[in-house]
Amino acid sequence: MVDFLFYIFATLTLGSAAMVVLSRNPVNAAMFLIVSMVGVASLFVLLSAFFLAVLQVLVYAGAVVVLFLFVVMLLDEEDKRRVSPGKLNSVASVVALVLLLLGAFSIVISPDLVVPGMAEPRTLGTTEAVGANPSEYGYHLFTTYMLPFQVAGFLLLVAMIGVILVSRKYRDDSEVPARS
Amino acid sequence: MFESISFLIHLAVFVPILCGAVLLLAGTRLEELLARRVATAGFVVPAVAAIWLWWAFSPDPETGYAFMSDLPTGLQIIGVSLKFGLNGISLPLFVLAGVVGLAAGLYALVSGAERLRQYLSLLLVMQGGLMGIFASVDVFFFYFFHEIALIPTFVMIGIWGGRERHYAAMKMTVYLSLGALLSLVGLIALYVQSGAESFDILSMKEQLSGQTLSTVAQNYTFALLLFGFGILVSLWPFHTWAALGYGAAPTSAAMLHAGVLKKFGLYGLIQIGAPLLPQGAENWMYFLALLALGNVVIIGFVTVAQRDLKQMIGFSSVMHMGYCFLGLACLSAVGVGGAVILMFAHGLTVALLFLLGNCIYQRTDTFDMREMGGLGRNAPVLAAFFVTAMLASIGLPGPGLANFWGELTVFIGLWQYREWMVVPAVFGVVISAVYGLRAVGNIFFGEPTESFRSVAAERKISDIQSHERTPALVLLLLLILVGLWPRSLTDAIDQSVSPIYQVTVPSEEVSAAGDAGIRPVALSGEEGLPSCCAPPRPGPENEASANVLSP
Amino acid sequence: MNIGIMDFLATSALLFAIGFFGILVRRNTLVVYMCLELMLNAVTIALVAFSRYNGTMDGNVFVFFIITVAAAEVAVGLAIIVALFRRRHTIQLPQLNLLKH
Amino acid sequence: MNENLSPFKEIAASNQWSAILPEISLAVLALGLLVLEVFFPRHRRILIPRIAIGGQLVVLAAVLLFYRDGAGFLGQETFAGMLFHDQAGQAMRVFFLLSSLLVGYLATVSLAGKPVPKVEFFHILLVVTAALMLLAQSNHFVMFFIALETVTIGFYVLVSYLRYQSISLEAGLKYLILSGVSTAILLFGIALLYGIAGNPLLAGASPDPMNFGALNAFLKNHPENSLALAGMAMVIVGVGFKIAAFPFQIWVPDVYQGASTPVTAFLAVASKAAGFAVLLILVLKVFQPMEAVLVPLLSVLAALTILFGNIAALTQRNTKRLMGLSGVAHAGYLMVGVIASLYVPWAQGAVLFYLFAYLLASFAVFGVMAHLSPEDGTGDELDDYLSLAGDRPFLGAVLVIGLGSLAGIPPLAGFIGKLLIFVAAFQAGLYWLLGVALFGVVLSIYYYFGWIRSAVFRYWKTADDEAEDKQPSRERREVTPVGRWILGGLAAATVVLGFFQGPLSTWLERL
Repeated sequence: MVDFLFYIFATLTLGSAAMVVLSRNPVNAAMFLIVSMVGVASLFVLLSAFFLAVLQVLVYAGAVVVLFLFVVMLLDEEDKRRVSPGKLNSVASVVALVLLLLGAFSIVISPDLVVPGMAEPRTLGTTEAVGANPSEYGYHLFTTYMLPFQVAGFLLLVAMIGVILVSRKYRDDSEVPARS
Repeated sequence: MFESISFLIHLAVFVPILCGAVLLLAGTRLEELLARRVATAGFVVPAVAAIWLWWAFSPDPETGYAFMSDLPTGLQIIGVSLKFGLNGISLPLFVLAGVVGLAAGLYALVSGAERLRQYLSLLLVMQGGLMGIFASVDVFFFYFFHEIALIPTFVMIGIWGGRERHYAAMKMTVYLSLGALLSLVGLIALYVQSGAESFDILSMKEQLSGQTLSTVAQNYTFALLLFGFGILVSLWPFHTWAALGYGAAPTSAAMLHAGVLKKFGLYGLIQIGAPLLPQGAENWMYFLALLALGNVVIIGFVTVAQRDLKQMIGFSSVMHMGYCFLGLACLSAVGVGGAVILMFAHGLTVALLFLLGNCIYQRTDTFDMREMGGLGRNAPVLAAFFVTAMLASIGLPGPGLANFWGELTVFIGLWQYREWMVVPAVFGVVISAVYGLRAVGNIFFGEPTESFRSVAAERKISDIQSHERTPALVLLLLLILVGLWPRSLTDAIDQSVSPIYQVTVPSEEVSAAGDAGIRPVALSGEEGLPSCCAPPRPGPENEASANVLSP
Repeated sequence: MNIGIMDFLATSALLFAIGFFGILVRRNTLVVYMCLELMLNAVTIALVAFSRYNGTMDGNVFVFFIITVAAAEVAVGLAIIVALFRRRHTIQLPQLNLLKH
Repeated sequence: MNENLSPFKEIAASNQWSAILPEISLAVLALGLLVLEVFFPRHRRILIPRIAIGGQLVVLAAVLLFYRDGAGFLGQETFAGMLFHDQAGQAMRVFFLLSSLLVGYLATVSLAGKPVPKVEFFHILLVVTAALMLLAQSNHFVMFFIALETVTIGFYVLVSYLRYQSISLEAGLKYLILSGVSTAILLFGIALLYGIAGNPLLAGASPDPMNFGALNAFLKNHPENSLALAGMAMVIVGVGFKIAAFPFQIWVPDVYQGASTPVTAFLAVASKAAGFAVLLILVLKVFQPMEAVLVPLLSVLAALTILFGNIAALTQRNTKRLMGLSGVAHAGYLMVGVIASLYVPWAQGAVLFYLFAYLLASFAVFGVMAHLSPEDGTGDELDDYLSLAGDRPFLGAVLVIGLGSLAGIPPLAGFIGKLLIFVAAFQAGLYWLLGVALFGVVLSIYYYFGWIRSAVFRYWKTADDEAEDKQPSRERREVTPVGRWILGGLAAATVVLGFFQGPLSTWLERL
């Protein structure tokens, strides 16, 4: 059953990710992105990381992609002036993709992963599912990861100020012609 | 920390640099007269200090150095500290730098260059660097001061230079930087391989006397030094920057560069390269000798073809570097000693020639020798100066000039090394005579040309003036002094050279140098070149070479 | 079940590759940005899987941080894209070429 | 959760906030600026940048006085292993404070009269500086990542700060996308390392595998594990983006050109130095067991970086792009130093010395640029420098000293930096790399001197030159007395460090 679910979710994630890349319309791409994010969240559930799964759906699917959708709608750029990537660029990209896939494949079949106990894929459940317990997150964030947690606060503050700076209109905000 | 009067070296190095910095920073806030006085002080101090040190020179018999001093500067982690001292090889060049600097400085003071303060300050910095090169016992500072002296040259050419100055400045910059970098790598290689953990020449020597480097390492390292320094000394075929640069350089810069700075590379090979890497030196020397013959013969012909006086002087300086290289290539006390004397004498001569060349230019408005003629009638004293300088440059024994002794000893050394090489080398003297005497004839004798007449019609052509005469006399006097009394230098040179470049020459053969019975001495093989660090062997051969050097 | 860490890793690597490929081929800045998010998601899958199989919390906590950072990055990025669109009226990369000398 | 209580106390005890007091004061200062902006009346707000700079000065003085030797935390881990305080970290603290002070000064020059808010610039500057200081002391991948991202996001905003200019926004976008990719690659590398080093079935595995020490212990047992190697390579790629090593340098010319001069200077100096501080930590303390793969990888990257940077810079006419590409070349030399430090212990000090020399020289050059470029962002072409030395001798002299030091010409600090790195490289036996570096130095002399020639040689005009010259239309930004002191001080320090390295080198020797 779990195997079956995994294949469904993995296919869902990867398939819609591919559609993000392939779809011509940015709105469609954003929709597929949501699906892909939900797929990732489901994989988290399979890995018993329930808290992260919820977070993934809330933050990514709920906030980030919706933000994307807003912007896509706001810009309302009809893809009339479609620019197809140059021939060289496409070839290079495909080569890069093939190389990446090969790399990914070689990592996955890497003999180093095949260590005693791992040659047989360990079934979920032999180790404690530490990620399932939300209080674990709180405990770690406020003990071991206290400092990064605080710094992350500043990171968010800087991002917030940055967004305001870049997008706010000012009284003296006259268009200064750029040099071209 | 200071041994006896060694502080004079610090004065000689740092007073000019400080004066230069003062002139540069103060700018127009400094009154003209005061600025001139500061600059004069900056030029006089090193010259006086150098002469004084020459007078008081008595090296420590153990190390061969005198006036040692040591100031740490913060790079002790790689064994660098500011060590000054003089030995018999560096002393003549130190004196040369001081005197040529004085002459160039005095001439620059009256050159009437625009933005005189900046010009003088650059010249002063260069002067300080030059004094530092030859006073440094630390290889790092040896290189460091060279660059301090080199950088102002580029700027002076780029700003105060003549025709094609931008191109010349750029070409010189790239060429000389390349040469300097190659030699820097060579020096680093020497430092790392010696295992001395110090850039001090003496401790490197000591370290290398214990274990000799493998032949391969010596070959590579010496090649780096040879080509790096070779580019800096305008070794054929890496000479193309020289005539172009000197042609464009303002006179004082050309005097300092051709007279003193160019000797840096040779000095480096003689003082550091060959003694520390005897095997590598020996393996490369035949090749070096061939290139040096290229300098003498090929550049000799190129010089003959020159019509431009300044270019001709530039090329002739390239050519004479060939003799110095030949002297070094012998790797014998005679040859190397001759090379050092020749470097000294040539430095004075070429500086004098550049100075007089500019005097001629100011009277004829041209450097083209085809358009000159008959200047001797208006300026007989100038003519006398120029003829003397030219004769010295050719190396004629005439009025007791030091060049003669230098070339003679080089030829003797060369005869012992490879007989056949003496033939093209002496032929070079003939070539020098051809272009030298022809230049004298073109400029001073014969009928005045059309263009010269028109210049003479416009204004009165004066003879050499006192402000031109003073620097010229300074140079000439030293040249004649050493020419008449070579022992004043050769004793010191010999003391330093012979322990390094010992040759197993039976004393009779050398003392019979005047006779026809000289046989070339086999220098190849194990016995030919003893380790540089073997203790000086007292004995007949040292005295013998001393005899050769001090007629 | 037979699903092991390799399968999760493979999914992660594939997702990463798809995202990277998208960045290379797409010319619409917004879609490029979405592909960036795909790559980050691939990393989170790998981290959570490793965390699960190694039995340590650190990977999960790291994912927490990554999600935070990604959200912040998206906010700043979209603000810049919007501001740029206001001035240039395009978000296609080949047309954003003022910076070629 | 009862069993967790005692480790909780233990970990809480390791949260030694006093160890990072300098960073905290910067962060508090940054928050204070925002508060001041709200409460200050309009005409007083001009004081806020001064308060920011003054505050930084106080912090710098305090660090030099009390934290120069780590304030008793030297050689200790704090915050449950998140941070490790060593001498290099203290040096980098001073480095980042110094560069952010100078950026602050350049900003007061460059942003004056531009229609952008000033206070936020300083706020972000301070936060980024604090994050950089933490980054150079981080000892754990989570800390490393968060500090790095704080820096990066700060830079997104700073690069696109002149938001009324399309080129600034465009530069911001390019930085954003390429930096995002590098972050993703870095993260994947960290994930792989975490996964393999945390595997309880492998020897030497640690329950806290993202800690640098623990990871190093694991890698000692498995130096040839292919997953770990892949992770290492990906982490190096992520850092390579920061230091602009080839082939991750593609963002450099565009972003440098589009950003305002102070930000370009900050990117060129602080961001790059942070990359190197991190690279030194990673190479020496974490990936050192993988030497067999690491050294060839870094060597090839370093050689390509040197060659690419120098060759690409040869044809540049825009000074900011030139600084960017020559900065790529400098990254190459520094990488040579990093590789050498695997074999020669003091080479780490050489790298730091080089960074300090680079800081002085770069800020001298960028300082001149900030005074020359008019408000519309033009004036960065080489032709705009023609006859600079004649018109404004002070700026000309500072520029020449800065460029000379960057080119590595004695007697300037840059030469000593290069010399130290070359000696170290020679001692480490990196001969071919040294050859490449020398070739690069010769090339670099060509373009740096081309710039100097534009600025200096032409001030002596002949009739021919006069006809050739386009007369640059230059708005004059007068150099204030303070500016004279700062720029003059940078130039003087560059010269003095060339002669006398005393205090700095003895401090860096203790690494």
